[in-house]
Amino acid sequence: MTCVRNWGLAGVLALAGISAQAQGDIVVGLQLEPPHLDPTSAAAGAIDQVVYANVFEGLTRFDPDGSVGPGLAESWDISEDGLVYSFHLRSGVRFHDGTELDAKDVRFTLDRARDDTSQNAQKALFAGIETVKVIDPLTVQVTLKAPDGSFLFNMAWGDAVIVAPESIGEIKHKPVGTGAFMFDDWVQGDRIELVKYAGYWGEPARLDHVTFKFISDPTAAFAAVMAEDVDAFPGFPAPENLPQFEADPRFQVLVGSTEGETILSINNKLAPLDDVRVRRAITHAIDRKSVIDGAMFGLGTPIGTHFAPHHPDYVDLTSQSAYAPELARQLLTEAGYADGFTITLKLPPPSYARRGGEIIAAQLRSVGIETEVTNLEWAQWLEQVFRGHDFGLTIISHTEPFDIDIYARPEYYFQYDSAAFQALMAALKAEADPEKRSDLLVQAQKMIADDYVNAYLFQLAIPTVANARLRGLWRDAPTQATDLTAVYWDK
Amino acid sequence: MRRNLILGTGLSAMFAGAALLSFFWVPFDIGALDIANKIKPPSGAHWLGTDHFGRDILSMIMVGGRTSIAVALVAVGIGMGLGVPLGLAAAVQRGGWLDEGIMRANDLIFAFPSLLIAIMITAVFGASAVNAIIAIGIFNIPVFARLTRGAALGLWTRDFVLAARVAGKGAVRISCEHILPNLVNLLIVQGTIQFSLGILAEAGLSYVGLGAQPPVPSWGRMLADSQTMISFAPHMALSPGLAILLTVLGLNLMGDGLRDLLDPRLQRGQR
Amino acid sequence: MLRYVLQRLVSLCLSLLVASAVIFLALEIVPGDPAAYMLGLNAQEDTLAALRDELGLNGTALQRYGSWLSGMLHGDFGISYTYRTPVAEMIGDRLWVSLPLALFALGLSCLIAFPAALWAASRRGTLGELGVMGMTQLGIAIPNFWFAMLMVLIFAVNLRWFPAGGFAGWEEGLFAGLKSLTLPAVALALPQASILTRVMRSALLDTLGEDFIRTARAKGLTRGQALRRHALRNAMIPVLTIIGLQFSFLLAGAIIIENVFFLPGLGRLVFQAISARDLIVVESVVMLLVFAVILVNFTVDLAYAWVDPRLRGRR
Amino acid sequence: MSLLQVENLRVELGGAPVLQDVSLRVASGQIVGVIGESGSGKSMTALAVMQLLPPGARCTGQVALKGQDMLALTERQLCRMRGRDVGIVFQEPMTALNPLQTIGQQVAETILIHEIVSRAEAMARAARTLERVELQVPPTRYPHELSGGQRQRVCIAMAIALRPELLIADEPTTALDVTTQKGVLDLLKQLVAEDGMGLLLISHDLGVVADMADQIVIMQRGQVVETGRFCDLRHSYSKALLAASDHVPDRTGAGSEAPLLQLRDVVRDYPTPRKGWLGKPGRFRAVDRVSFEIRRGENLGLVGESGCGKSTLTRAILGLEAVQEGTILLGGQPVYDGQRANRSIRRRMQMVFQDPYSSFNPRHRVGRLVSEPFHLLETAPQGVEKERVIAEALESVGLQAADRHKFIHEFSGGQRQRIALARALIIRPDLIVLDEAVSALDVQVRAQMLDLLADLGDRFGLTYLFISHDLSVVRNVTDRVVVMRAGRIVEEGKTGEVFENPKNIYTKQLLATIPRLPENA
Repeated sequence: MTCVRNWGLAGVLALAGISAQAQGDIVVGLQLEPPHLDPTSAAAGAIDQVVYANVFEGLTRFDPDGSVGPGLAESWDISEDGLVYSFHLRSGVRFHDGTELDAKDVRFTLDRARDDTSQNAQKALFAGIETVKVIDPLTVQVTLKAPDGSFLFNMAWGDAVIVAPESIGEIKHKPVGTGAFMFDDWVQGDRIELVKYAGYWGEPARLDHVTFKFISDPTAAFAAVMAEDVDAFPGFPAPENLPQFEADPRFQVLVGSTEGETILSINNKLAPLDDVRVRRAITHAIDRKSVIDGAMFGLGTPIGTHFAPHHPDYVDLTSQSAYAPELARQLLTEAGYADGFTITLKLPPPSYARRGGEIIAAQLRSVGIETEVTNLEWAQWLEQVFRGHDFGLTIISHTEPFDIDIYARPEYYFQYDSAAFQALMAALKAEADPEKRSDLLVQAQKMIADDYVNAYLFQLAIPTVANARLRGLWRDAPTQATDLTAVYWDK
Repeated sequence: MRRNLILGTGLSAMFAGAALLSFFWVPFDIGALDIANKIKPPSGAHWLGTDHFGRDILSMIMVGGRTSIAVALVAVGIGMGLGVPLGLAAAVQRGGWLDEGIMRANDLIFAFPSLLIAIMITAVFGASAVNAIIAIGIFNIPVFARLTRGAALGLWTRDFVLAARVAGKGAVRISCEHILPNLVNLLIVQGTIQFSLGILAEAGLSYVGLGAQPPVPSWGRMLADSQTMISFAPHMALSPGLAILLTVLGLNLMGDGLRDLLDPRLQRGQR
Repeated sequence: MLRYVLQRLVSLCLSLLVASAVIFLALEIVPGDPAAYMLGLNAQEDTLAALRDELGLNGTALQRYGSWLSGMLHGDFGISYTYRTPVAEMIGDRLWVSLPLALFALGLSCLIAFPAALWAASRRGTLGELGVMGMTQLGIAIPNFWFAMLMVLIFAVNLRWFPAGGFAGWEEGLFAGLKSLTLPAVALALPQASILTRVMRSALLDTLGEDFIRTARAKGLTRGQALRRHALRNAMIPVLTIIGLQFSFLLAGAIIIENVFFLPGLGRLVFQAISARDLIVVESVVMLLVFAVILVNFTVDLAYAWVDPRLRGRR
Repeated sequence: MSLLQVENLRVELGGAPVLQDVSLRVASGQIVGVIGESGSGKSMTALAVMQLLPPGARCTGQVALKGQDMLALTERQLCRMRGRDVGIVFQEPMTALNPLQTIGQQVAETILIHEIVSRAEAMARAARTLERVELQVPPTRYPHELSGGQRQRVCIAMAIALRPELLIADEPTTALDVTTQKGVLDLLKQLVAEDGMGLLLISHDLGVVADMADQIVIMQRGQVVETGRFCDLRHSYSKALLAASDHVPDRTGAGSEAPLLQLRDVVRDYPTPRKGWLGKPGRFRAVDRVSFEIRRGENLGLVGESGCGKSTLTRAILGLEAVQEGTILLGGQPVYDGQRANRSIRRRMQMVFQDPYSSFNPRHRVGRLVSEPFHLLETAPQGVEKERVIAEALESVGLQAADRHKFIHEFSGGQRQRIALARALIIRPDLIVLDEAVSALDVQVRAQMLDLLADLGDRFGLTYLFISHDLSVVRNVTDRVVVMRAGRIVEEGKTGEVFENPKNIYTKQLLATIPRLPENA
């Protein structure tokens, strides 16, 4: 046992070993393996993790800070009424199979995503499109049904990357895009390999060869990084190990923010949770700091509403649902539940949910609410909670960017049905003026906080552990992506 | 060789006793989390330290033992409760249709990879201690059925069974009065071994998240929880690991000791 | 003999048929829609329907069973719901990890167990025997995933002799492949070797108590000669049974160890497939494993006949 | 100088002495018989000579073979002597051979260990040795393909392959059928004569040894009681043994003419495993058109070797299994009527088994064991009445009423057979089937048991069906005898007539095997 106990020390003392990798190669660890490699026909974020920006590009793209910038479209014009977008494509862009990118490919991509038989997981992104017209080989005109302030943002999603009709048949296993890296090999269950694409239109990648290695088990991930089997691990699954990496000169740790609002979702239609006092009691029973410390080992920013703290329009409403167990008990008594009640708490697999669930269960118990905890696989969670609405409470991180509009959907799984909020969202959608939009957004944040729709816990942080000599990695994750185009080894 | 028996019984009794004690008293309430005090090494207050939620590990081991022991015990109970009658029935007429049917069904269960089926069962019905019990219990049935049948076939050829038949007794009565009592030793020994295997199986299932669910602690889940922290908080992984190891070791030693003690070959007057 | 083999083959096929029905029925009641899993939170109803149609999830149960079964007979296990590749290919790839791993572990287990058992049996009642038996008790009692975790910490993270996990691939060379399988194989082999040692030792001791050993000793054989020439082969029958059981266990039971070492093996494939509701993969892998177990049992039966002349003439 | 000289041999097993002060000598060409009841230490003596004692045994005294003190030799030297200078044949030929090697290999191994010869040469010599022991099967056969008698010949071949000077035979014929027994004994005698070996012949059966041995050693409780020529035996224990081995119990009743049990053309078939999936199961006819009857009050002997169908017939008589053809009537009523026990008939029959160890459930007390047949009664005695009946049954077989509280392992073999008899008697049946009931007992105990049977038969008017392979016992206790072979009755008649004047050739063979004690002066 001595070996084990001394291990931490020995790890620290171990000299930074000479990496066996050549300076143009990198091994990136990822927790989830994609089921296939077509980002336009599945929800799996794991697909974007591998291919977004590396293999596939869209008309617009997310930059590391989350802003939307030009992608394959060099520039665009928007008509006065906000209905017609004319995208000007870059010239000389070639797909990995050598075919040239032109406006027909864009039209193909958008039409395919909108089609009745489309399997696009984010079909709503394209729902506003009325027509797509090819003006000339490098210009494409998109007409919307109604003005949409977030259309450019929508086009940056991984689900909207441009694909070519020539290679669509094999896209799931031999993806052909326009990015700086080409797909090379996939050993299922183990790794995916990419190589540098010499014919890239933009700044060429500085790495020659990229290997994504899939390690789902947190312990295995830790061991793999420590043993330097992998050079970088974005979204490192065990926050408890970060201090060790920070203390080790061989590694750097980047803690970034994501679009993931992590919330304790409440079934607003299920008694007694349909009583706002009960929901409010629940939020006051929860100590966010304990949850963040216990489940995430301190990673994560507390939030008081469903909005990303790094967004300019964010309002800090955490004090409105501060930890106050006495108040919680009082509210329960008011609502007629002085003796508490029992409710289900269904938890999906990620550790924030499982660990957070245990902590929240304990906190709720101390104000008299008993929980029946059930751990679910993702498929079961989707079936029971998301589609079946068969739950009382659940913990989930909503990682889609800018998704406060889900509160305007009464059939959405937490079943918040407020005419006022729906009207607010309709107004937002039609509003193009940034000032007024910002105002509406603040109103929206306050409205859901006042209604205590859900208990808002924290904004999910994303830790990336990497070799100390790696440069150019993304810190934040405005979308699920591992953009390696700018990554290089420091000499 | 009473040494095995004493050591084994001592070890098993220690953990079983601690688990029983936890119904009445534990050093610290494990329901109350104390995040501020998380991952503290062993100290005077917390003999085995605290875990990632600041809970007392000694208390967790005591309460967790309840789950691990209960799951294994009930699984053995299922195995015995169904396997022994099946084995007895199969042995009544060697090669008869009942015997063939039961043994073929046994072979079929044996042909399925046990862990995989356990995972499938929990996938179908959800992860919980009850489903873990069922999954482990199912695979105990053919073990006991086979063992019982084999030994019962031997007993059916003995003259005292013939004597009972001469006395006009039927198969059921003979199975209960003459066959079963003579299998008790064998069943106790095998039961001990299956019990220890059950504890290991529960640990394995909980480790992959398919056993007992929070907030109920179990040794396997403690191991799983402590896994990522083993490098900086080895005490969290060592305690449940050793609890499993020592309990299983104790049960196996006890099984061996009982086998020696109860082995009919060593008993006087019984060849 | 030929007749015996044929007869066994027929019953083997029947068992497989029953097993396939059991597997199919069991998975019919698994809740969870693979299409919903694949398309995630924002999927729309018509998208789901389109996908379900493509996956062939809309037929009746009997139709699906029939097409699965007939496909399997042609070596076509269907297309994975999530990976969208032929299941047969996926299984083939994974088998290249799982099979060598199982063989490696089994080889290690035998390599440890045979000498240990012989040694312990020939030195009955000595401290050495006590030591070996104590070690085997520990080997059985240690949860092997825990042991694997400790080994990773020591040999991969600290000493860096072996990779912490993953599989280098056979194209990297035999040595690299074996190297990445070493720690998992050791973790798997430890309990197996302990069990095998105990079984073999007690089989040897039982055999040593047989009359024919006394006869052999009366001929002038030393204790050791009698052990090697007469007891060993007779003790092989229970040992063969255990080896057969262990092989099938290793092929399928490595799930947890494959997770610890993130090996792309069959166990992990099926584990992932279950959580992703990729039922066709689950069905096919379980079927394959059942087939493997039945085949191994069949081989063990033939091995019995090879070892024991009493079984050759019979049946 | 003697070939083998054992002086003051003492063996302790786990601290308890099993042999004390044993002395005996064997000269070349001499046959020395060692006689004793079970537990007398005769086998231990043989193992001590070979120095193959069980672990934990302590051996003192002197064992000199060809002048070499075996106790002083190292294990390596002992190994060199075993098989070459001294060979041994054990009691149980069924388990004494390695099932995985051919008989030729096993005989050749003796040669290969001790002499530097080629494998082929050794195999050739092994084949010649197998011819010498008159084995008519090729050396490439495996033991399971041979009968018990043939296997014992293989064992002898292994022991004599190197023509050792001393051969030890430890109960070499006890496990064999009577007709086979004689052949093996004749072979041993012939080998001794040819090779001039010394033979130490160990047996519990005085009859086996008496007409072969030049010297007889009588052992009792680990000690030598007497040594000498057969006709010179004087010790009281020796005489008691001698008397008991040919004991004739006193009986008065000789039976009436009224038939109690009648068998008419009884046929019992067993299915054999089917050949192939669709093949029909074969049939093995264990009992083939057997007819005989037992008259009320008489003792009928049923004689035959193992596998002749005795046991099958017994089960059919007791109504435990259906017969395919023919009828079995007890007092005019069928003993078997479908699946359920025909209680009214069954309660008129009981049985005593051969093995006193396996015929009782070790977990029940004697009282419960003895009262088991109460199950057959419509109204079984309860409470005090039950206790009284149990006590009476136990007392009637010479045990005490208090014994009912004991467990079966607290009794010796002879006492157990008494308990078995008490169990059979407790419901006062008409017929008692004695299946080799005295075969496993030592001669003196057997004699007492026979007396008890005779006495009880007279007192309660019992009818015995006496099944045995031991012809001398059958001759002494039965009125009539039925000889069975391969499922058929080959001869039937009054015991005296059959023994004096057998008609069937098989009966003649059987009778020829009865060892005859030389007239003791």
